[in-house]
Amino acid sequence: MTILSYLKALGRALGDEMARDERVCVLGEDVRVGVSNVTNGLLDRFGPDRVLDTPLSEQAFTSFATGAALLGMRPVVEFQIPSLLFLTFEQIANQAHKFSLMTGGQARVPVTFLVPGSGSRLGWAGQHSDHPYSLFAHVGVKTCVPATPSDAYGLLASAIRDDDPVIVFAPAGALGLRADLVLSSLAPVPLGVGRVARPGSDVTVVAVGHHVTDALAVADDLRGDVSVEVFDPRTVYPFDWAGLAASLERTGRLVVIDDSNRMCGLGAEIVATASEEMRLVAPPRRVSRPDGTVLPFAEALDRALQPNRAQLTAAIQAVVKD
Amino acid sequence: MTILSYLKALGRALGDEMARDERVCVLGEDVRVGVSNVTNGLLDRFGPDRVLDTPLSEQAFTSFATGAALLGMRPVVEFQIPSLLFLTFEQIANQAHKFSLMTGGQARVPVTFLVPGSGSRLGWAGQHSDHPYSLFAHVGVKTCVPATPSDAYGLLASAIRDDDPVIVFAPAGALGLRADLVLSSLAPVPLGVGRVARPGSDVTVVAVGHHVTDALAVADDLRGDVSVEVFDPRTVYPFDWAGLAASLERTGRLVVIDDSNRMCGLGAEIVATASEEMRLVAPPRRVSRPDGTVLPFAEALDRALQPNRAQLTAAIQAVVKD
Amino acid sequence: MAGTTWEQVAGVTPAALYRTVRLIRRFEERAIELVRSGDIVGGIHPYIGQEAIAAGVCAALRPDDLITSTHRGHGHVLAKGADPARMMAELTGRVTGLNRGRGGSMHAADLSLGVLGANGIVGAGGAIAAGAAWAASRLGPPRVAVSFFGDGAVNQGVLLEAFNLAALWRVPVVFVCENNGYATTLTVADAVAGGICDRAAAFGIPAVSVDGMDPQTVLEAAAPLVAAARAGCGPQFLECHTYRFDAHHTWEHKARPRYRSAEAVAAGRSRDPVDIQGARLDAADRLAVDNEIERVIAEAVAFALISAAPSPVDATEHLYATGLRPRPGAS
Amino acid sequence: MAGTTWEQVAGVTPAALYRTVRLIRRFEERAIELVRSGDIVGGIHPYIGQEAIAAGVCAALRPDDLITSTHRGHGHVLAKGADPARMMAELTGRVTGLNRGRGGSMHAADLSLGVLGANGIVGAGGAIAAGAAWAASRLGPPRVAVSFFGDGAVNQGVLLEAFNLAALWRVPVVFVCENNGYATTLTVADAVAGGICDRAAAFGIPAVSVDGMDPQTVLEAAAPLVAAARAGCGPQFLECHTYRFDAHHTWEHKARPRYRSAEAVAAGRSRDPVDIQGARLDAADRLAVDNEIERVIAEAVAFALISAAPSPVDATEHLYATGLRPRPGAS
Ligand SMILES: Cc1ncc(C[n+]2csc(CCOP(=O)(O)OP(=O)(O)O)c2C)c(N)n1
Ligand SMILES: Cc1ncc(C[n+]2csc(CCOP(=O)(O)OP(=O)(O)O)c2C)c(N)n1
Ligand SMILES: [Mg+2]
Ligand SMILES: [Mg+2]
Repeated sequence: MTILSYLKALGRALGDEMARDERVCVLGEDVRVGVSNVTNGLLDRFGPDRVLDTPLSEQAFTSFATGAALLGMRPVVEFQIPSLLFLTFEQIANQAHKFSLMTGGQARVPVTFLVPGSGSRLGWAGQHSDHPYSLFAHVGVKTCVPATPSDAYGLLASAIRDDDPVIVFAPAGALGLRADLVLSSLAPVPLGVGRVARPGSDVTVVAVGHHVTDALAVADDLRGDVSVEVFDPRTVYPFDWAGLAASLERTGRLVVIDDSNRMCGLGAEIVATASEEMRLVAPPRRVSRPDGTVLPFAEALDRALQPNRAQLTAAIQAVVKD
Repeated sequence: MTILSYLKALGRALGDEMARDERVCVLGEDVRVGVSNVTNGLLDRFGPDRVLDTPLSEQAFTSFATGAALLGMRPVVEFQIPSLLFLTFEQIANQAHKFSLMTGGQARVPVTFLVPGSGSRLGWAGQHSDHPYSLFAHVGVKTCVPATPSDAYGLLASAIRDDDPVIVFAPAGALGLRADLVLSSLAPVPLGVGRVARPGSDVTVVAVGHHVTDALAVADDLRGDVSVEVFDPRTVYPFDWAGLAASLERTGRLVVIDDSNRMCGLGAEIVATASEEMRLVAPPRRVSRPDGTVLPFAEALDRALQPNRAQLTAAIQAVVKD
Repeated sequence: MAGTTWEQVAGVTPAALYRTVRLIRRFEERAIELVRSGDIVGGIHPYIGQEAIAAGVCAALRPDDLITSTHRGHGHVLAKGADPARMMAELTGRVTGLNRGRGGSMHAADLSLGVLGANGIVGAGGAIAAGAAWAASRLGPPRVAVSFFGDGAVNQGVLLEAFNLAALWRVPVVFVCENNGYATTLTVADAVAGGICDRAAAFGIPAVSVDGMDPQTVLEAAAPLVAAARAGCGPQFLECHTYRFDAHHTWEHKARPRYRSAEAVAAGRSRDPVDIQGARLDAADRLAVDNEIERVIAEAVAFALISAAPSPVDATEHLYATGLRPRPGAS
Repeated sequence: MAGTTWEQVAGVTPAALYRTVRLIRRFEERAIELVRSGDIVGGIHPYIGQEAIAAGVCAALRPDDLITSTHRGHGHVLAKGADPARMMAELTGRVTGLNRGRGGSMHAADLSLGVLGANGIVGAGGAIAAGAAWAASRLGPPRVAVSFFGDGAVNQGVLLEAFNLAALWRVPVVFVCENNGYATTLTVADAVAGGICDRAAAFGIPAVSVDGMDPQTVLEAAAPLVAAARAGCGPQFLECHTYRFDAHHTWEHKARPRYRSAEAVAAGRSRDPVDIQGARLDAADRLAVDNEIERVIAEAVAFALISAAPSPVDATEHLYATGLRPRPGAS
């Protein structure tokens, strides 16, 4: 067994995929030095032709990657800040995502966008703390939010091998996680397949990214009183609806904890689809960021707007009472 | 009484607000000639200092407007294509929207973004047919989608007078509408207040933008069998939750017709919030675009992916059966 | 390199260049008729008047070279060798179209010919072309990419960023600016501070400006730039001065916005690339080309109009390259 | 105009310039200590080594002129006149901070002083500054806006677009590029094709490059540009060559990425703006300034640390200027 951190798992997936397929390359800011602690060492292993430091031209290097992907490369683009996805929204949602349909299936764009440290990084304030995966789920770009080191490895590997654009959000709240595992057990995790992180019978808690850890902790605290099933979708789009339906067949109750803004966030979609199509014996609940959240700088304010364990506990207790 | 078209109502609101407040100015592509048929005549009335033709630099002129707004101007920025909001997503969601909070309330950014012809313009294909209001509802930018000429006038006027950034989507499917009204009755319509477009007792249909017309037509067809209440939120963010709750108190049944992609769209939020907090005696339903929609060029394909009356009728019939 | 240039240019006969400009011209004239008749939905951005640029530049390219095009892209796609029949079928939204009817005028593409697509977003093609040329040359022998764009595009941030990336990484891309004096209704003078070539030159990109109305001139200017890019000299920039004879978009035929005087338009149309190149052929040869083109266009229209429209049940096909089908909008 | 320049420059004593650079230096040194002690959460981008630019440029401005700043913004905000105590309170997240603790290091702003804010997005300030200067001058007498940014920002599309807009519309904005040789770990040579001044000049913007280590030199270069902008000559561009003495961001103090050799850093630090300006004062005057600054900084830190942190119940206050309160994330 080896202790593998979430960050190292991402780096390992990159290295393994680059070794496996020479069409895989990495572009981004400071990726040669490896400022994000994901790409360190890749320059020495694979050389400057496959590990490219980009100027601060996110829009151009994003579409540059799209162009390279059109010709058969499988670029991985690293973004230092979640809101750089706002800056490149046109290039991702309007170009990379649309090429396959607009060309009638002639084009494929196997590009991966990696955001190490999404969501709040305490003290980085309003423009560095977004968690915009729901935006990409809405426009239909394949999007993963791994919760564990082995899923970080497996989902990034699958994203790189996928023939469509895929965004991988690595939440700041999960980067420090470590897992004790057998390295040889690391393998691609299929996109669109969730997992039951903990089985239970009273309520299904859908938890996204770093909140899976919170959900497991809360489930532990409540054991005895409430049997909580924790469902980790792993991929937020396409979503594992069958997996969720199966869990709700067992529990009939739903709580979602999701670091999106409430309005039109992933939590809304999960609650809406469950309410329309699945077994629910009580009204579902969401724990999310408030509508339109901009995270303030001061630590107490930043924390106050992020979903937390107390809110999740209260939501679970309310749902089982109903 | 006068016949007023939706397009003319937008132009009239602009002209009236510019006459009323000399801090109001208009920027955009081809606004002097008035290619969108909204800004025609403003150049002659208000001169080149207040009606600015911009180069194709959407990002810069969007933030230019933000800077002008910080100093007290009330700019109206016109975008020729909905996906130009993708191109300027950083400038709107990460700058204009965040200034008030990030400065601790020192800054206000009274800028209005107007998109005449949002959604499908038959035959304009994948990059000109988006309807991305749910994206802005998610990030928390005030967003309206007027359904009628008088609301087009009233909501645009309120957007211009509001001290926060506001986006006004004028659906291509509504631009041709005409209303027979008394011009002196035109007045600002408060943001965040919906209206019951048609009262009913069996089911509440929430319809957004041009689909309000569809909902009224379907309600008419079904009269006798089903009593349909049509609720037009008018502003999608902030949403009139009290208005919706009141309607559901009466009907207890909900169908949403919304030209967003399904996943994490406005329809999801409406269904989710109603399921969590409001009176529902049957599972709600949505009529929307498919997940991740890119509208194909061919007319039959374009139409096939837009919400339509047949789908709405079927959804209503299913909901009242449940 | 000089050799390459000479051979490239010499390899293209005046008749071949004439055929291309004539093909584009007649294609556009017929397409406009099909817009009027309602067979083309949504209208088009006619390329009429600018044919010399697509013809001259694409004549300097090899079959496996690449291009990115614009909203006004028919000329580029045809000049790079696309089948006029499948192109017309695309404009009329048929399954037999280049894009199976999914793209239409603004997204026409033929990846088998290196046509990475027209694009509805001004300035979007430059970075895509740079990435494609970089990748192609990394995976095999150098292939040059040409990115076409208008004078309006030089004010788009992403294109300026692409100039920098291409120059830094010495990517074999040739940026071709079709300066027709207007971005819709806005003049270059009111839109562009400084000179267009100076803008490219500021990134260390060799930039030349030529008469974009003469196909031969454009070819002779483009060939050495393409050769230089292929030889590893990095990106090159070509500004072609031209004039848009017709509407910005066919909606103008109805809306008639006033921004160019009748006199100005008449003056702009006085030099016609089709006639300029046609004058280089003797009457019989020119007539032969004209007749052949009439056949080609007639066949293209016939092919398009007899072809089937795609079926609504396939509306979400091709959304994902992996075949993933999205959830429908209504159950 | 020459008059203005002369007067502007003459109005600023060597002691005043020294006071500003010394204030910034000591503020940053203390702020780094507060990062180490955990009183500043999230770290900072230290301005140490670049003080001459903020001091020299802001000395050329009037009180009601405007600036936009960057992620490395403490120097600009202080040089424009912000209260060091409220600035330090902002960095430590207190209600008494310039932004009521909502902004922190990367968003410090004081609109009453024309400081439109530091900005976390590189290159974002240019267009905002242009719009602000345009609006201010439209609503009253001309006010000049200075937009500060680094060498990395000249590769950002929106900034290049802003150059074009400002030049077209002759906006009274002065673009100041702080070229410290690196964008985080990437050298200017690996990031910028062509010259930085050439890039601005291509938009028809007068551009000059100066030694950014000498406050007096910067002031003398900035004053005529500010005067020209105010006089209606349109945007101006100033490149200041400087060196970042410390980390890109304080996380480097732990992570220690290798991209500058110890020798290179030593060489870069050999010319210190504080000493360069300090040498222009006699020892007694310099000591007097130093003592005063020590008091100011000590008071600033004390004020910050005794000030209250905002209450979590107010976390969504100020989200909307109209006072709209968003729905909470959990009921
Ligand atoms: C980024 C962007 N902004 C605006 C538009 C709308 N639009 C389409 S073509 C056009 C003018 C383009 O001018 P130019 O680049 O000179 O090309 P031309 O039409 O003259 O061939 C505009 C404003 C667009 N498609 N993309
Ligand atoms: C658009 C954007 N891209 C990337 C980043 C992350 N980042 C913050 S500072 C920085 C380097 C900026 O370099 P430069 O503009 O030279 O300023 P300096 O740090 O040298 O003062 C980067 C890449 C960002 N904040 N914004
Ligand atoms: Mg043009
Ligand atoms: Mg720098």
